Amino acid sequence: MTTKVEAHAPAAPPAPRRRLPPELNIFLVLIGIALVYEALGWIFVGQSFLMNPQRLTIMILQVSVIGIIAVGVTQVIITGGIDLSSGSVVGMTAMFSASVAQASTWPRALYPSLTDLPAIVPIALGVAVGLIAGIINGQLIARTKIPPFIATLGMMVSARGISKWYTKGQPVSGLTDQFNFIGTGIWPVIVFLVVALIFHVALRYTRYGKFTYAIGANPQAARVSGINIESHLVKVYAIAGMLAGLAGVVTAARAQTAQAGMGVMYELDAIAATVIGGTSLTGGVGRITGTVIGTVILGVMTSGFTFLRVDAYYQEIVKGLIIVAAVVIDVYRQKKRKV
Amino acid sequence: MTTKVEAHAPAAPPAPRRRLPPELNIFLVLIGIALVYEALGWIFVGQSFLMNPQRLTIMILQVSVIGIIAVGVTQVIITGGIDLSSGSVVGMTAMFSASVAQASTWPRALYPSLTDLPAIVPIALGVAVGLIAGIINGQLIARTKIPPFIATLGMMVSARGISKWYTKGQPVSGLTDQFNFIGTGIWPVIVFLVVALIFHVALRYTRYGKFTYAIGANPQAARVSGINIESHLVKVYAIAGMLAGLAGVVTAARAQTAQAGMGVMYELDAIAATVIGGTSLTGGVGRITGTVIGTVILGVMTSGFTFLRVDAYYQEIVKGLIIVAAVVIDVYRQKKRKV
Amino acid sequence: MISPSTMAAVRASGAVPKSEYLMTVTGVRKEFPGVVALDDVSFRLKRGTVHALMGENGAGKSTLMKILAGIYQPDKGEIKLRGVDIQLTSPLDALKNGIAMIHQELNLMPFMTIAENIWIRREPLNRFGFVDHTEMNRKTADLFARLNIKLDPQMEVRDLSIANRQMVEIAKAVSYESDVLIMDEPTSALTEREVAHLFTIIRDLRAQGIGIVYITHKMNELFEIADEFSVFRDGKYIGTHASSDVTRDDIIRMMVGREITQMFPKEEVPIGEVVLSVKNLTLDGVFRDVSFDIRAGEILGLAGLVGSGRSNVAETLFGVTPASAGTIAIDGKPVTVDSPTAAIRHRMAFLTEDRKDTGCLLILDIQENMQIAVLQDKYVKGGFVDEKAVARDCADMARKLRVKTPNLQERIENLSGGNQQKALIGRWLLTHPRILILDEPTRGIDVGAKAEIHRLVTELARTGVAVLMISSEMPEVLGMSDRVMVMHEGRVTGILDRAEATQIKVMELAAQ
Amino acid sequence: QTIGVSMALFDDNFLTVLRNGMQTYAKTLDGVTLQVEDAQNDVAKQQSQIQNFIASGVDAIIVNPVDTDATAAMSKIAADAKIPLVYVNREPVNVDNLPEKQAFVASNEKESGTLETQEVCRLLKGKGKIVVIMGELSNQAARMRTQDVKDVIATDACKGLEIVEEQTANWSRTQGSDLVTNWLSAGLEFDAVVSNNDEMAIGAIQALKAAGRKMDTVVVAGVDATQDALAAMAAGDLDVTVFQDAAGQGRGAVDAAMKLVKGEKVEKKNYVPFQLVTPENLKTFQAKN
Ligand SMILES: Nc1ncnc2c1ncn2[C@@H]1O[C@H](COP(=O)(O)OP(=O)(O)OP(=O)(O)O)[C@@H](O)[C@H]1O
Ligand SMILES: Nc1ncnc2c1ncn2[C@@H]1O[C@H](COP(=O)(O)OP(=O)(O)OP(=O)(O)O)[C@@H](O)[C@H]1O
Ligand SMILES: [Mg+2]
Ligand SMILES: [Mg+2]
Repeated sequence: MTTKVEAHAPAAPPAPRRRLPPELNIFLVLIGIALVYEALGWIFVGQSFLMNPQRLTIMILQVSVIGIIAVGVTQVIITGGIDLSSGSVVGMTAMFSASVAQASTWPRALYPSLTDLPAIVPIALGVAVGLIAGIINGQLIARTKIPPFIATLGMMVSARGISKWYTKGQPVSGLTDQFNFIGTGIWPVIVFLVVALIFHVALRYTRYGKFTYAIGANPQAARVSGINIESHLVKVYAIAGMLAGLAGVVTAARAQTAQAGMGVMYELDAIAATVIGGTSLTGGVGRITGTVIGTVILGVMTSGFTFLRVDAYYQEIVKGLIIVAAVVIDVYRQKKRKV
Repeated sequence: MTTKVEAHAPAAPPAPRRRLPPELNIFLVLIGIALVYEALGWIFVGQSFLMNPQRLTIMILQVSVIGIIAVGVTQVIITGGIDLSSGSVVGMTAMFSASVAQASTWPRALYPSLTDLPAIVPIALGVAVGLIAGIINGQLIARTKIPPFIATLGMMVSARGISKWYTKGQPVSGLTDQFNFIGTGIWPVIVFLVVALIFHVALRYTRYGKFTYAIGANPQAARVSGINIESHLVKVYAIAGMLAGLAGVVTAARAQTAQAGMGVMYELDAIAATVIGGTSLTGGVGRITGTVIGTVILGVMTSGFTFLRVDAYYQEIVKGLIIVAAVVIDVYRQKKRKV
Repeated sequence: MISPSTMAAVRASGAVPKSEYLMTVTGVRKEFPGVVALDDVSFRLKRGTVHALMGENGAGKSTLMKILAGIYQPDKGEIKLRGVDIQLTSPLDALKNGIAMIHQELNLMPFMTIAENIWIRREPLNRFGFVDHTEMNRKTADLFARLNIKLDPQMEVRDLSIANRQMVEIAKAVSYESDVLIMDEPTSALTEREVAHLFTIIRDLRAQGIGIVYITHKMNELFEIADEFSVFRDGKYIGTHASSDVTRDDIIRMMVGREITQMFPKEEVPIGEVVLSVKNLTLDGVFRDVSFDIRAGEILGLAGLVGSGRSNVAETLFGVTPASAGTIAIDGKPVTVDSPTAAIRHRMAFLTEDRKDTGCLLILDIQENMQIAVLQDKYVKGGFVDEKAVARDCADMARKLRVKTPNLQERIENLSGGNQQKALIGRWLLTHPRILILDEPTRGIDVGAKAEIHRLVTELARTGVAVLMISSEMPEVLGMSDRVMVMHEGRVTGILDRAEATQIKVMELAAQ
Repeated sequence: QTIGVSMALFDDNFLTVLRNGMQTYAKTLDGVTLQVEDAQNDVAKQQSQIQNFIASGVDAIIVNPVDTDATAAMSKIAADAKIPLVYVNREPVNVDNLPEKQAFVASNEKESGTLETQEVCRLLKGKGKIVVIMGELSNQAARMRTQDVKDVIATDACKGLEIVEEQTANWSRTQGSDLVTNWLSAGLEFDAVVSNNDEMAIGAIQALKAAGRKMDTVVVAGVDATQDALAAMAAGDLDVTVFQDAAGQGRGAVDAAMKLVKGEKVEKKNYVPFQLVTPENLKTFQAKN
């Protein structure tokens, strides 16, 4: 009855299929879009789109806040979740952070006794408020098992309410130069890239990252492998909240003011950047490098519109088309490679 | 040769366990919220919340547009998809429909030769435009396999662009009385309830409905079982688009004008109503009756705020909490019943 | 009562209390809504033995094992590990206490590499606390070398066939170096070659003193590998015996409480005209030039090693992955089958091999699962479903197939694996097919139900249905088929008549 | 007495001043409470709020319309319920045939963009290139003010002005800043930035400064005279803004509503004029708003 086993050992394994990094596709899309603008630029405007250092900077600068959020959103989406609250958290943290960043020279400081504080105070407060919002999201999702869509939708609505309530709708202005500094020049870009780098490494080379992917790919498998899904999810949403908080700080510093309406719909841009960058909404797949490219695509697109003097009425129409097209191209190319 | 099986045939199946309809939970939540308002009303305002026919009407009236959208969104979510474009489609169809509903007495008619048309023309146009948007969504999703989130996000951005472009941002007013009629009194409520009834029946008693659930439960298995997933998804998104179009018509008729900014964020309210009503974002589960209750909860909540004179700053904060709490209660009660 | 953390510490120190039994379970009860899955069940596992768990589908085997793996908490009863009371509240608890489990359903992360899957939560870290991928791949290679598994640790799991995924699961479970290793139907996706391979691994582990709980529905495996076995029936414990003391029939009697004398009730039925004729069917890069005929009343068995492309042929026939070349003719007329919808229109039916991924609509109820394929044409008037008729016919079918459930409004995910399989067979039988394609029809099915399914298939054949049956179980293929077609690496290597088909012949063709 | 107030949008700086003006003023009146709601720029929501007010039995309603074309329906609802209604800040389309017990208090929106552009025209001596930053395209004020710019340019005195670009920055400071940076990087030349509001004008200033443009070589104009704008003007960056007496409008609206409740006679149209703010008269405005 027993068989001779050795002879029947499984056949030699197929050579592992070499996979190109999945970001390559979307990087090519980015290059494609840039080249189209370049060509159209010469034809219609008579100048180069890319050979302009100022434009190259603004392309990324204008989306760096979106990018900071998207780094957190990417991690949330990799776990198979979603975060709709980021835009509102940006508004809320901008308000809180700015309220302790006012200069004593400003006549109507919100807390006259808390003016001229070192910039670290408002920055820390903003990040901390974001962190708290994230922890609440995470706890809700992990403990009550309600869908992330709903938990973060609730946070989205509530956080927006808090930003309006905080100063009864008054903007908070007259911020210290020290605070404003992190919003000037290319500092937002640097913050974005540093954040992206940190979490790129965290996702690829730490257990935190492995758990994140595992939970997204197959929560049941993650659970039977001994991963505490609940506590990990809290971490992931906390980080996303914290990054939204940081984005709020940068937004306030960039605008040199904070207003309750800041960050409206940023969550959708961040999700769009993430998904364009190849992160799958079903979880388990995604990379920060892709998200960075996705973010830059949004920036290039906006700059390109202004550059080509596209009528404001058409811009939105075309923006919708480009978002869809970028993802379609990505899906299509990935499918082709697979078969 | 053959075995003696008959003797061991399973006993006659026991009477099916009586299952309570899953909407019961959320209906109890609704009753609970209403009773809390009633009690608070007597304590703080000295009047009844519920014994006021005018209020009972407005409670549903103010959410009937959301409800019409939510009926479509429910079907989309049951297939495991999502529709972010409904709010923008409302804006777009309101504009298109109103533009052929103007009265000749209005001095600045958009199409002076197309005034005083019978109401059916603008209604049909609005519904048709919504239908087209829905078909585009569906085709994109079915053919290119991009995530519904992205396809409808693209539509959301583009449709909003189209509404602004259509009249360069000008509102369209001076609509005929005949057209405005469907927006007056409780007509929007009737439209909502009729739509809900139709699709309640369709989901529960027709092949269309069975296939919708099957696709949401397991698209691969549905495909192998002979369902043409692609064409079915197109149908579902087309219906969702059509209902958003109808909602746009009702919105325009109610406001007796159309403007490009109509319907902003309605998609989120519709999704919230759907999920509060027990439809699962992972697909395969959900009922129109639940969605109707979810919609009414949103309406009761809003009316209650005004009734109790809740400060507007707190309204949003509390609204977020209630959305989360409603779903938490539902999840919790369902779990308890299950284990 | 000792807390799991203390227990883990004790275990780490090596000062393990001596006791004859690695694990004892007494008086365990577990209830699900409407179902008592386990009722006052006891079970003991000696060190250095392979203990088989036997029982019909839904007997509660997996449930008991999930309790031991910390996934479910029992309502009542106690668990002793090495003579010490413990309470397992999470899978992590169980793992830390030296209990590892291979689950009945595959539990892998498709987009991660094999190495990442195996070492998840235990990734080797370098000095800086970062995951050391080189070390992780090396450890995987070592593990594979020890288990004689030939897979590249850096492959992503989604590129693996089901069988190879199962091997990865086995390697992962072994890598925990646990004292108790639970295997819940590990061989249901394997062919004999891998099964034999798995058995060498098991013997090796047993020699190291590990206690192994082994669940299977395959009788022959029991006698080959198990030292002892316990039988469960309807959530109740029936008895434990040494496998040397009993015969196959004894066990079956204990399991089903009745006699099953004939496993493969092959009947000679009149063979009719050619119904399905396939010529040079090819799917680029997967299989090529597959040609065969099936006549009315004929059962064509399809054998081959795992990964030989049998399932792919079936999928292509049914239009799931349309062919890149070749022709299909039904009743002599060429037809195009470019989608399952088209296949059903030609009165084909296809039971897929992976009931979780392509079979069950898990969150829907049993009736909704059974009726879905038949709603294409029957039972529908003006778009409306004739609920009464469907419900009646589904209930009839379920009764005929002995689906064990309180009622058809139960979610199919709450059924045991075998009963799910029966419901899915019912789905296709309701369509009254002329051509029935079965891919591993009795995977994970208990002996009683298996006999039932075999009887049903034979009966269908008698009514003139042409059957293509893929099976990795040699006795099943040989017992049921009128002819056996064998595939190897995407090509048909031979078609044997019933008379000439023997195990050795088939194996020769399969391995070339 | 209770007055229900439906504001078009809470997030708007100018409307916040108006709202606070109403609330502060109501506190000084005996027995008047305001119930303020946020319509979040949604016509339908606003209409529902009015109906909710009526159901709650308020004595009067003040509406800051989201869309002035939608006021006919609201007027009818209030008239049917016989509850006084006052429109504030934005001129309703049916201003000439308002029902009984309804009135309107605002500044003439036509003036704001006109005053702004005329001043820019004066500063540029009737000649030069201007860029226009528009508010949200679906918004009434954005359309009006942009139209005003074009109307002024069409006059003889300002024929020398040329609009070289117009784009939207959705009322937002950062978007205004990004837009101007994009323009500058495209090498666009202009002598003036005419913005639909102060926030975007300040964004433009930030972008111009970051690009190293001398602020005395470019005219920047906004509307609203917010605190930030006045500070920017004091710093010599902003050249023109237009003051709209938000608090005054708020007070006027509450007064009108109270009079209507008491059955007193109220003018149908009550205008509070816009005022041009320039560095010369800056001091007088710093105390207001
Ligand atoms: N999560 C659950 N919810 C409800 N019922 C369940 C659940 N899991 C199992 N059951 C029920 O408990 C009983 C025992 O199931 P179990 O999976 O343990 O059977 P099994 O012996 O492993 O069968 P098989 O051989 O088919 O795998 C079955 O009747 C099943 O329907
Ligand atoms: N999900 C998958 N992804 C990639 N390759 C796959 C997948 N499933 C199967 N394959 C490959 O396709 C080939 C044929 O597989 P197929 O499943 O048809 O074989 P089979 O003979 O039916 O074996 P099995 O017993 O596993 O069903 C194998 O080489 C296998 O590795
Ligand atoms: Mg089992
Ligand atoms: Mg197979």
